[in-house]
Amino acid sequence: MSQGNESMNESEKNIGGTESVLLNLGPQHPSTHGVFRLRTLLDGEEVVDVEPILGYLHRGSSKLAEERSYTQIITLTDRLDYLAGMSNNLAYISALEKLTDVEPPERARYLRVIMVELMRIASHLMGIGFLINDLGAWITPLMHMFREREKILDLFEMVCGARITFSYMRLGGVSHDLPEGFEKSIAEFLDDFEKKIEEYENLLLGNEIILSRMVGVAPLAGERAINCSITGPNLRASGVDWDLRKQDPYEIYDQLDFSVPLGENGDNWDRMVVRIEEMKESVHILRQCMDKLPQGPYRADTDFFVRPPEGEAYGMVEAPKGELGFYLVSDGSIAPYRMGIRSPSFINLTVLRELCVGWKLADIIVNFGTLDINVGEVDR
Amino acid sequence: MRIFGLGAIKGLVVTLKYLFRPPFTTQYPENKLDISPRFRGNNFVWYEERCTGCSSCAKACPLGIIRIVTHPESHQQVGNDYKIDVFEIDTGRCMFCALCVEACPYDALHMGGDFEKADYVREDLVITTDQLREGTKKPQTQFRPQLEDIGYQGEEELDEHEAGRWSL
Amino acid sequence: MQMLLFNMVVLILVTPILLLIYANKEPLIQYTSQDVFNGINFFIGLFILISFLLFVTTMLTYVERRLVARMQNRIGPNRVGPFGVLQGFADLIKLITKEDLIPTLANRNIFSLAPILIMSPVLLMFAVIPILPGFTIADLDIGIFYVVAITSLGSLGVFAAGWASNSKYSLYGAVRGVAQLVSYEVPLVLSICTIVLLSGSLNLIEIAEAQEIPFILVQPVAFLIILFSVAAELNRTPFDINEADSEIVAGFHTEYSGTKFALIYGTEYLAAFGWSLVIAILFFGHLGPGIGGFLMLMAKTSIILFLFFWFRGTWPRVRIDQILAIAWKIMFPLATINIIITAGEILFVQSIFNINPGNALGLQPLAIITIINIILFAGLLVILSFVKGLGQFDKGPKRYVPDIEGVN
Amino acid sequence: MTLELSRQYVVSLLTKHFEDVIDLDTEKHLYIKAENLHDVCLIFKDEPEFKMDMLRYLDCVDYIDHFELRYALLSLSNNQSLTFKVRLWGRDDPEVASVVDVWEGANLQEREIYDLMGIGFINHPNMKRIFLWEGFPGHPLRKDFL
Repeated sequence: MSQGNESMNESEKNIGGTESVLLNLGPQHPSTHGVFRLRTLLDGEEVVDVEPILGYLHRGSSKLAEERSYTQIITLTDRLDYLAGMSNNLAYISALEKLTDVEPPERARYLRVIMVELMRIASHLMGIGFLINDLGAWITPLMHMFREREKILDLFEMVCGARITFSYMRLGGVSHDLPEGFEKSIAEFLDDFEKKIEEYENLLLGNEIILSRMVGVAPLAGERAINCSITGPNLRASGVDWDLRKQDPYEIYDQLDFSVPLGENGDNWDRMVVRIEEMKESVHILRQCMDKLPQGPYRADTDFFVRPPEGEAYGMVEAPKGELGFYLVSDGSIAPYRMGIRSPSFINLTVLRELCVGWKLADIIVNFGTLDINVGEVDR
Repeated sequence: MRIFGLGAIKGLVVTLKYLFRPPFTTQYPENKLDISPRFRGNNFVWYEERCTGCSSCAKACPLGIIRIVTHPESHQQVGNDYKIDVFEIDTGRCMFCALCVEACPYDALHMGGDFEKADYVREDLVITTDQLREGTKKPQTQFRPQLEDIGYQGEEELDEHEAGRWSL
Repeated sequence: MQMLLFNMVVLILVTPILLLIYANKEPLIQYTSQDVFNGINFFIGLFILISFLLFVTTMLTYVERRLVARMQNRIGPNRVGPFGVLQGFADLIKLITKEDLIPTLANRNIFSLAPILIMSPVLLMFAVIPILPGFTIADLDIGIFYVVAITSLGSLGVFAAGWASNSKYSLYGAVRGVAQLVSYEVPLVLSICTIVLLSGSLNLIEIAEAQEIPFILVQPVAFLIILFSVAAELNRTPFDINEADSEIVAGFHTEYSGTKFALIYGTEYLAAFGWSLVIAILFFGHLGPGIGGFLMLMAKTSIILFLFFWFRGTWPRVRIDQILAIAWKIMFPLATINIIITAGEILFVQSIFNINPGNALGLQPLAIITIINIILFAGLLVILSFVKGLGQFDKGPKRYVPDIEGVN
Repeated sequence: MTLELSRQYVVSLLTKHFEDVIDLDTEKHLYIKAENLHDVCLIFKDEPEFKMDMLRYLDCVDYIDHFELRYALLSLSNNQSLTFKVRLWGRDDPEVASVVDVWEGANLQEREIYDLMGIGFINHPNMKRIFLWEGFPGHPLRKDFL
């Protein structure tokens, strides 16, 4: 229940006759995925308490947004979850489009979905890669996943000229149409990537060491996950069938055929496998999008300095890490009155203590890895 | 039924295969990857002849790093009203979002394809007016679909007549 | 600089002195090549051996990085020298010229002593290994016993390093390391006993010469147990928990830098080389004569070393409780059963072929044992497949699906 | 599609349980009285018509003379969502009941609002700053913070 700190204050308390150890994992630690600190109370190898301490990467995006025009804020959103910039762009733009009632043309919707699904693959690759790295596999799986991500980033560079900070989405569309040769490149990538997924499965899924480290470790029940506002693959790993792409479709997801992979126990294994399955689904979605991609304009005619009417809007997408939402309050001026960010990584941390207590020190790292947080998004 | 140890050996086979494949990485200073024509790079291309000093780019910049000083004087450029005294871009703080290029109504400012600029002093990172005037004019096709239409790949130099949506 | 000199002097002095002490005790030692050990020749031989070992250590760091890099689609170090072969030496020079940091609250003396405590046993281990037949420094009759005994001293250094650093990460690494080393000594020694039973000798050369059939075929179970026990002893993947970089930063050598770190880091590879040599001698057949035999032995050693590098490039590590469970619940019983079965088999073939106890087994008896053992090994893999947590992983049905009405 | 529960529907259902909980009922938003917040949340969570099992998002806006807390709820079982607001008057230590015991997802979100907006949540298990350090002067997301 408590995110706990009563027990943390009693670090002197003797457990089982021996003194417990207060260990600071972070802020500079090889496997904290950024600058993130975990204050852990350990009884030998066993975890007694964990408290995440945040804020080392806090940049005040919400405050910065209050003095930037709506188009300029797009560049801020790139930097939230820097492994999934396109999804952040889309979440912000969907809120802005609700606020301004701008309808993007059909081709733009397809382009957005293509980019977001590519981004999902890239983000999941990083999530799994770093997870296995945390498990101790030096960096082999990570490097193999970096390689595929590199190809995705090349695709993004072709389209929008940047590899991490895309700033691709615009109000009422996207900033660029597809370049010449993109269809061929993405088809080649998808064909290759399907083989690579098989290879990843050979490398990872059968391995007895990974199985014994992950199966049954840190399970999270579905009810509990919902109560803690967990979203994204972590929620689906607990067996809860909830995906905004299905349940509250945005853009063109209602016209696409895809399934939502579910886990059973919500343990570390499920959280990893759900991500691998989601990558397969993303490949499926991408193929459909490339087949159906209509011709036409890619951008509605909008002002660069847009002034939305007074009001507020909450736009959300199913980002790779979970439900990413932007809450915009407009007072009719050039900049938003308030921009709130529902960041999935931040809210998913709610269960971190619960997942870790009672397991071993080595499991903290793995549980933390399977939650797949991004500190840029946690601290905002 | 799964045989004990088979899964781990499958993984070993995968890594063994890669032992005999060429590496994916390239050696950076010797070999460079091809960059896309839309790449948002450092070497900003600015055509003084096309620029009217309207400061759209400076307004669009989220960081306010473009400094423009003008005075009213007849000039050969489109607007024919202002002479540009200073046009500086502080790339030390630039995040290469290309909003300035998007905002430019006269196609005077373009992104460049360079990514290898490093300096010891922050002041050296400011691209001064003279550097912009005399620098190589290899614009990237970021937000310049007219350049893509003519099949331009960001490799050769373009003069001010070729780079814009209409020639002067 | 003082520390550096101190380290070097101790390193260079301690090893030969200890060896001389051992070598002068008459009943324990039998010289194979008397003239090597007479007077000044002894020191020349020692100098050549240690130079060779340091060279191998430095090269191994390079080789591992190159190999694993290729497994990872990378190129690896290729800047220093042709194909980067001098990378290890560049690293060594860099480490030696670095500032020698000692944490303020560390116990200075033990902190400085620990790297030597870690390195010396590994160097001493090479005294009995017949790298070149006729060039063995001390051809002990209890060679393999000596190797096991002297290398287990390394855990003392590990613990000293972890404790003296006065860092929680180091302490965790040290405690883990000692628990692991103590656990894996047992199956290691038991499995070596089966080899000793088969060959009828503790002398490494005699063990090698007894292999009419390479013992890897005769004793696949013992080979695997020794391979993984050695991996645990060397802190190599999948048992590298005491320097688990993603959990406890670098384990017991978190606080070390400069020369001391170079010693610890080098020891890791030196020990890997030494143990690979021992495994190659124990399992991979005869030692050949002369330079050809030396190259053959190095080739066999490289296979074992490559296995270690390969594991490191592929597998993640096991958790501490799982490591101890594997040692005590699986490897220990397996090794015990293996030793009993092997003893029974030896009695059996001795009675059939009329071999006197203590004599080496010939080709045919070994072949019979090989066939029996390989069948038993296959059976073992099947049995292990049904063990929960090893081959079987339960996934309980605990699905919660909310009743979603009106979706789509 | 997720069904956004209409304001009239929510009000009509709420009046079954409470007499006077509506603070303000404008065209767009439903405002709940701050003192009834916790009870209303329990109703939202447990009543089968609502069954809001997830606190989707909690945010706060500073309107100079008052703060508005916006609770976005989500029902995964019924696939419907609901948004209501709570107004807090005064700038010195505004306080409202915590909903952590209803939805634990509020835990970190309430801490964030406490940190950046300076709104105290009564009965929160761990009410301390989350991003900034203890002793940081002021609350950055307030409009008067410079």
